[in-house]
Amino acid sequence: MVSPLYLIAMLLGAAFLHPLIQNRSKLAGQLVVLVVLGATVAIPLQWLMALDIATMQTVVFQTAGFTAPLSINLQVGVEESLFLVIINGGALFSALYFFRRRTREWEGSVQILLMTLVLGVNGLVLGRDLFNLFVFMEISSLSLYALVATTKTANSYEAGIKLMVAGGIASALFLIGVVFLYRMTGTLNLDDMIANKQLLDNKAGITALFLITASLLIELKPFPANGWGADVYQAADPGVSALTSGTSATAIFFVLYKITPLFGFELLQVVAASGGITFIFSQLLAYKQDSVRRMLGYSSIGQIGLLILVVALGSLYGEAFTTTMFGGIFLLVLLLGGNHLFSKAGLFWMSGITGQHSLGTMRQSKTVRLGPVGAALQGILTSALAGFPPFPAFWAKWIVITALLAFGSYWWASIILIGSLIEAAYLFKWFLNAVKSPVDPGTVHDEVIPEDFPEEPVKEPMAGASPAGIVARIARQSSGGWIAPFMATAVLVACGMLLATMFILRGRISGYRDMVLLLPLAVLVLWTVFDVIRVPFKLQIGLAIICSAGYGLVFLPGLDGIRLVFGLIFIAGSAVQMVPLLNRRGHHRGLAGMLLALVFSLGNLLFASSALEFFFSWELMTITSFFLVVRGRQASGAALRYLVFSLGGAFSILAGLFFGSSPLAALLLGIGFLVKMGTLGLHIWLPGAYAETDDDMSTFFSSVTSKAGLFMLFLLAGLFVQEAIPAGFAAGTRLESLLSGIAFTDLLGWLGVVTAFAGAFLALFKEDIKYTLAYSSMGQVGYMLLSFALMSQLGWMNSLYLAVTHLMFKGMLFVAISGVVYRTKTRLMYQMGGLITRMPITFFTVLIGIIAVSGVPPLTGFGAKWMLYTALIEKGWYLQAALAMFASGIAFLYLFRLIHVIFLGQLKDEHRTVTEAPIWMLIPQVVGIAGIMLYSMYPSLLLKPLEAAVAPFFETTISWDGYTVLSTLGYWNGTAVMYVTMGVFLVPLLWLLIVQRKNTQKVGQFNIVYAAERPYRPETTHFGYNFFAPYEKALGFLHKPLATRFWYRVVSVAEVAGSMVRKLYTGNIQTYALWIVIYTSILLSILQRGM
Amino acid sequence: MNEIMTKAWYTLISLFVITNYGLLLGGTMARVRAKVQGRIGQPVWQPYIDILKNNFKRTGIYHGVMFYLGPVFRLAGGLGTYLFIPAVYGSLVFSNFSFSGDLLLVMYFIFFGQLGMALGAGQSGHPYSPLGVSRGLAQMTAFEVPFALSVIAIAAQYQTLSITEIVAAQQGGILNWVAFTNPLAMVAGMISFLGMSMGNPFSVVIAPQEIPIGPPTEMQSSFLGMLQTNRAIFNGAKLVLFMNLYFGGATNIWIMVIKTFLIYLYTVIVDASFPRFRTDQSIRFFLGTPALIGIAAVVLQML
Amino acid sequence: MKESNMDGLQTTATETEQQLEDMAKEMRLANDGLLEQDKGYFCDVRPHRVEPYKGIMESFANWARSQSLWILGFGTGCGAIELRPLMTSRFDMYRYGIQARPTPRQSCVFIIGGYASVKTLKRIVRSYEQMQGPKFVLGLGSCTVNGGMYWDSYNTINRIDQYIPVDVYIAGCMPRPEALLGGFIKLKQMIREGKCEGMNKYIDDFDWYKANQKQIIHDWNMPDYNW
Amino acid sequence: MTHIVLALGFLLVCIGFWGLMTRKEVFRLIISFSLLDTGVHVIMVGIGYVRTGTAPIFDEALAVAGAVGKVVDPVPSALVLTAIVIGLAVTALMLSFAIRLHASRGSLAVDDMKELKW
Amino acid sequence: MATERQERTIQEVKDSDPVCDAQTGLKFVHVEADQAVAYITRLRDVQGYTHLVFFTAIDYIEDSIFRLTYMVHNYASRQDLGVQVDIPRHGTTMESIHHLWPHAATYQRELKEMFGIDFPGSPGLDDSFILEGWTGIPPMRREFDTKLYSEQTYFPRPGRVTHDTTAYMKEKLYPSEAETW
Repeated sequence: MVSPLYLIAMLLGAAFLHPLIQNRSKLAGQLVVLVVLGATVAIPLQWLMALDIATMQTVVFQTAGFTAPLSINLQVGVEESLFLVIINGGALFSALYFFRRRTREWEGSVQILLMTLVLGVNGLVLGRDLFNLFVFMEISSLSLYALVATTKTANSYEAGIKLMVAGGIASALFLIGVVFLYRMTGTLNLDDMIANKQLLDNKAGITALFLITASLLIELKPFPANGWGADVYQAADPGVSALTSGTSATAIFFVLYKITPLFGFELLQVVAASGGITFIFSQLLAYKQDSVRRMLGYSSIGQIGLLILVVALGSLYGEAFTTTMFGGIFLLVLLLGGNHLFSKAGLFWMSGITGQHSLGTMRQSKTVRLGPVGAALQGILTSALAGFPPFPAFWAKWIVITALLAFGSYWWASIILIGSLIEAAYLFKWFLNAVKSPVDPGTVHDEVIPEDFPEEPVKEPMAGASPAGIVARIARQSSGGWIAPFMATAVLVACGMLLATMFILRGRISGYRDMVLLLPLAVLVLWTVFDVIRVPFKLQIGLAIICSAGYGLVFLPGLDGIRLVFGLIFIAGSAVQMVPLLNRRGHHRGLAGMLLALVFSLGNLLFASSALEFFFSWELMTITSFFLVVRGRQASGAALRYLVFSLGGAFSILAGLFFGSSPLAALLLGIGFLVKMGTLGLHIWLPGAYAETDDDMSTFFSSVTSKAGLFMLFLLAGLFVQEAIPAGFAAGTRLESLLSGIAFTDLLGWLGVVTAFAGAFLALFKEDIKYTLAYSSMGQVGYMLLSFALMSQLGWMNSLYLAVTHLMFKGMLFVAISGVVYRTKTRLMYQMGGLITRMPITFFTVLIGIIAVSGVPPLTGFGAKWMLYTALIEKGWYLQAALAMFASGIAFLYLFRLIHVIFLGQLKDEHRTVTEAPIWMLIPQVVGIAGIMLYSMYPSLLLKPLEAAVAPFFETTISWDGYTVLSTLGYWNGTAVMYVTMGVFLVPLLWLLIVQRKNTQKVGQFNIVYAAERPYRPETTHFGYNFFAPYEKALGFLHKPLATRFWYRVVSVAEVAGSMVRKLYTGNIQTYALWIVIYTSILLSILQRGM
Repeated sequence: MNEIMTKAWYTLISLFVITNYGLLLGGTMARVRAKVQGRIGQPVWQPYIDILKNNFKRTGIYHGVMFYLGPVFRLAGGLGTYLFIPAVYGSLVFSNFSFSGDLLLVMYFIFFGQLGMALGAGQSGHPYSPLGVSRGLAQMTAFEVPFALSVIAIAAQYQTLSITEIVAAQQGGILNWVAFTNPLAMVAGMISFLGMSMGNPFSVVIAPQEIPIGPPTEMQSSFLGMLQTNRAIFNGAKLVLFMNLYFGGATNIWIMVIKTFLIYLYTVIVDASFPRFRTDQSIRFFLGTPALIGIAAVVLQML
Repeated sequence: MKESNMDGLQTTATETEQQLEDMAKEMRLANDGLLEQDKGYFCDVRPHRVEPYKGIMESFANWARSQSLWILGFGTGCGAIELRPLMTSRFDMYRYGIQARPTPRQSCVFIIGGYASVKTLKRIVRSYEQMQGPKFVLGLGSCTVNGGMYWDSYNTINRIDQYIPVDVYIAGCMPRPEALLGGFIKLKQMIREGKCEGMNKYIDDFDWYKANQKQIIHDWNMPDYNW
Repeated sequence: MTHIVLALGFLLVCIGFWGLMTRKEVFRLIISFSLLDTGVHVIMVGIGYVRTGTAPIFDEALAVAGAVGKVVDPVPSALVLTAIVIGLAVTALMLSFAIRLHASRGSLAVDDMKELKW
Repeated sequence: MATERQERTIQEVKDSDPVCDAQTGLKFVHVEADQAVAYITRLRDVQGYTHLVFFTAIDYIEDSIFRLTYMVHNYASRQDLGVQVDIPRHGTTMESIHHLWPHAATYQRELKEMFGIDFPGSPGLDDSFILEGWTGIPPMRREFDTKLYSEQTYFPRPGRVTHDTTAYMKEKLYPSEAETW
């Protein structure tokens, strides 16, 4: 093993020698820095190889020839090595960032300061002597002070002075604490102190220990004593901020982690509270920030707070954390700390590279739009920070929440989850702001009619795919500091992949089926490679289609029953829905891979055998689908809503997974699944996300992804039959008798039918065609939920039947409409009209689609209605049945409007040359029509398998008589209905053809009776805008966006809280100092009272 | 094969009867209305002549495929609706195709013709046609609510959705009719029937003054003839349905004639006595008292 | 031998095509009154004569037509006020099978109710052409016969039959509803006798009628035939 | 004696804090900060002081065995030395920042240092 | 804004009694063309004549003028007032008052079509009002011979005879009672 002294000596030596080398050659100086920093990464790696990781071996190095108490000792263990690797790695990337930036900040002094900073930090990690730690802390702080000022602006000096005052107070506290500790224990050595812990178990001891802790906490910028910290992040160069947030803070945090064994119960509680409060308030503050760097700063502060919280809780509830994996609490700290270090540093660098200072409000964006590489990097870094799989924070979050809930610590768990949600919200807000297109207003234009979107300029064709071109491109893009965030991203991705493999497989590989869960990750990597080597987009999509088909062929035969039904929906449905993408021209980076990963994560829901596996796939599905939504032209607002709601739902699920089968579990899991389904109240993300996605992908969300929640409901159906109100609630009162006996399914049933109604009703008044379809999907999902909640054979059959047929007809409709939008370049229905002559096949598809959706016999939709009402009446849910009928009537209204306003009426001048949709868009339509026709003709083909799928769960209530299906209430013979309908249709048609065979003239579109006048413009003759005005007049009060308003209130509460809290940070250095004093005093008084 | 031929003959007979009955009923009611107004009124066979004349038109125009098919859809909807209802209880000839579906099928098949007509009217490119369609559909969804509630109440009462069985359950005396065993359901259903027959006060759909008769503004010649034929058949089908649901059905064709005549008379009387609602007013009306009556009927069944 | 045969066939084919094209061109209307960009909105097919059925079939059809007279509800002048009493119980036109329809598509009788200005004439022509044949025109009042008391106005049509074919004139200023009913009975009689071929007359003399119409309607702005 | 030293140290610390909180100019802040620092140093020395002790130099007069009770603990003194050095460095850096700040913003008033807030 | 001269004139007009038409009881004021709009504005805003009842023209071909009449009404005093303005028949242009009453634009459109009086700035002035596509001299000008035009244009049915009403009644309709008159 290499002695750690070399590490320190090397850094010190290099720092001293650097000016000499720098004078000779600047490049050599820089190279020396890189080499030395490289060595600081290599040495701990060497240690790791030498150490026994499984037992967390530690080796103590003595200095100056004395043993521990008399001399300074350095400890090298697995923990230290791992931390040094990530900390020094971060520093190395920082050096690369400065190196490639070639800005004036990158001077000799900065290089030296960087090395001294790393020196101090390494000492902090390795040292076991308290005073020694103080010295190293001061070394690193001094370097940092100087680094902050390298920007050489007044602001940076101001921030530097603030930082120094705070640091000075902290170091004074530290010194006093150290001296007192020394006085009491007679030693400065940490190991000896831990050994003599009982000496400190008195008021003075705890106070002394508290002083040290307080000092460390202040260095880590606790709320509210952290104003200067945010100022520093705002003023300093992003590279320096990255160092502050990553390298320095992580090391100081490690010191805190080192001395936690000394802490008693009370102190741990105080520390945990401080960490938790810092976490949640920093997120609130960050949410309100306008300056990107300050926002990131608050985020850093919050993340460090989370680390502190986790460490303190880990020490408090030690056993709960240690059971999870090796390393116990340390693993958590490593995952969280490392994840934060790289992702946050990466984001700071990104902000430096793009030069983005102000976030601006979403409405008036003044952003530098990121290129594809930048967008990818920022997306990955943001996802990592927000804790999406497979990045380390995801696993850490899982472990933390698992442990906290297992221990019954619900409050801490909810604080962590809420804080994480807020963090994800503002981080992704920034991300969206950076990637959105210039025409994107940044809001969800749900209630107003959007402007027609202008043509986006066509992107110039990229350089050829030759290897030289690739190298040149990478070289070009790696200049300007891209290399640093790129490396950070690479580290995160690699770690994520490694962790995923580790956690998912858990050492068992018993065949390819275990690997299936990792497929999405593999797909993402592989398709990224495809993008880099410029595989044509059509080929990528083609491969994706083949792969999903292959996935279906390989994995689905192993399934049966309900899983198979949903497997077919997820996989086969997706494969067909991908076909329209083949129509796209140009290159679309990341699209195919994301899509395929989404399909596979959806499919993997079927194979998840544990809660972790399920949650992994679920979160993967969320993030991949989010990145697909983002691609929409004006999708940023909708994407943000989608992300926040999905993540909130996922957190609800995460919490719910640990309550066994209690009503609480049903509630939490139910909310999570219902968010995904978009039921009323939780639906406000849905229309935007479905509608603003690229037109050819909306179908995917509506017809495939929305079924994931339904599938999970089916899977966990047992949870929902229990009574919603736990026994003993309001016991003895009249309320009890009212509330008892209400099962979750009753609530779900009402929710389902109300959703169906609301979806239809809201779709009625939308001018934007995709919003109409999106709300329609919402309504259809409501029917599925209602049928599911019936908990009867017919109900479940209907739910599955709807899921399958909805895939077909809504897929068809969305694809057809995407073809229309593709051709007409507008989404507003009233601007279309008369397209039947131009797009007859699409018209036919839409016709079949709306007949099927509305449930008009003889097509498949009627089967669903028949089963639904029969099952409802069997169950005795009469009022629900009536409301469902009303909803289906309203559905008929908007469907007619859809087909009329687009395809019938007056053809507009600008659409005179429109042609039929491209062939790739027609293929899925034809497949859908074929499927619908087949199932309409022979419904038994679909009903019998579904009957078999549901058979294990319920007693059978239906029987068959030939093609007639008999329920206890009625009967339905789809085949006969089809024949009769065809008969009664053909007879009048023949009559008409005979009578009108001649002298019937086809006339032009203006040859209409127009009150003896003539029309002048198609626009003024086409009746399409506000089509159902009487309905709006009669029932418009139902149309108010109450849910949206409610959620805006929730958000505004957070915003108000944030803006109130941030008034604390007046920018006055003395206020900051006062806060430090107040903070310390309050903690101390709490501590004293606790004792 | 023989069975199919027999069924085909029966179907033709049944359709022939209902068509003529519907036409004559229309003529008679016009006559009744004239008498109320102190006029002599048109001949009873005037509907026949009008249909004949329209089919004898020498020229015609059409706006496109859907315009051409619209009346076909409409007539198919009327024929289909009738064919899925057993017209006379216990009669082989008039049982039609009621074996292929129950009450739900009939309720949803009504939409078939509406949709086809709306599509045909839509393709005419005339703004008044979709305006009429918009009014008609909006009103239809509204009157469907009390009707649906009423049907659910009946289905709950007899635990069946089969029309034949509902009629069977009402046999054996006038007091067994739904009208007496479940009067609230009957009231709700009969109010919604007023909307369904689109007489006053719910006639704004075809409002001849403002939007020349609404959806069929551009329809002429044989297209119009077909729509008129459908009106007769569809009217008959609706009357038979309501007779079956609320008034004990019919055991032979004469009882059917009497009962449906009286039901139709009721709508004509209302038609002749009321002014017209606006669309939003009729929506509010149907979702008000009639819906509440329907809910009461349903709630009574739940208790 | 074979080749020449082929050639011959081809020539015939091209000739036939040429003829067909010529015929098609002949069948098209010029629609010169329309702006160039508006021409696509309107049907430009020339109306053609439709022969009546033969024998008893036509008699039967004429009987049906005469028993079901649907008036276009378009009051072109002050005479339209005399149409209202016809619907009342005193005159009760329904007993003759006469009804009012709000759209020309479904009507077969056009009553020119009183004097027609140039501006109204344009609408009359348009509505008349939008009615489906066979269709009949009743000229109501003296003004339709010779311009009536406003005959020397700068704006009053003197003779409606110069612009559309008229089947029956009812003279008077104003004629009473009884006279109107008399006119209807006359019209029915003429229809039954097969004398009301006004539509075919209009098509036969199409160019003459058009020339007359265009002579006074300066702001033409519509297709030559309003389908 | 120890108590006097300690009291003096705390007094200095308090003065330092008071200065930090109330003075409105950066230079005075730095002076206050130095006072605070010095106070801390005095406290450290005070804590390590043994009234009857001697200097911790091992010679004939002071055997290694049993020296602990007799000598003044050398460690606090060593700490103080280091701390003074570090404090000096920090003060120097602060002064340089103050100079730069004055150069770029033309003011050293604390109330002018409010560019960064919220 | 009225100029000083206009102000003075308006004052004079206000002080002088409007001419009262003996037959109808209507009051008329005669105003010079260049002061008319200012005066009407004053009537509307100050005197309470808030309603423009009609606006018409009469062709006095003998005097070679058009007499425009603006009829305004005061709801408070229930008083009509006609403002008469004479403008020359040739090169006829009058200031528009559509900014005072939007519906005045319609009257002005009619006057433009029927008399050829121009009102610069009036919206939709040249849209055809009754005469679609009229190209000749405006038909309400008295030099236009409407009978000649009609006979040339509208295929007069031959045989029309114009009788002297009294003589015709005496001779044809009531020959027996003629002596008693």
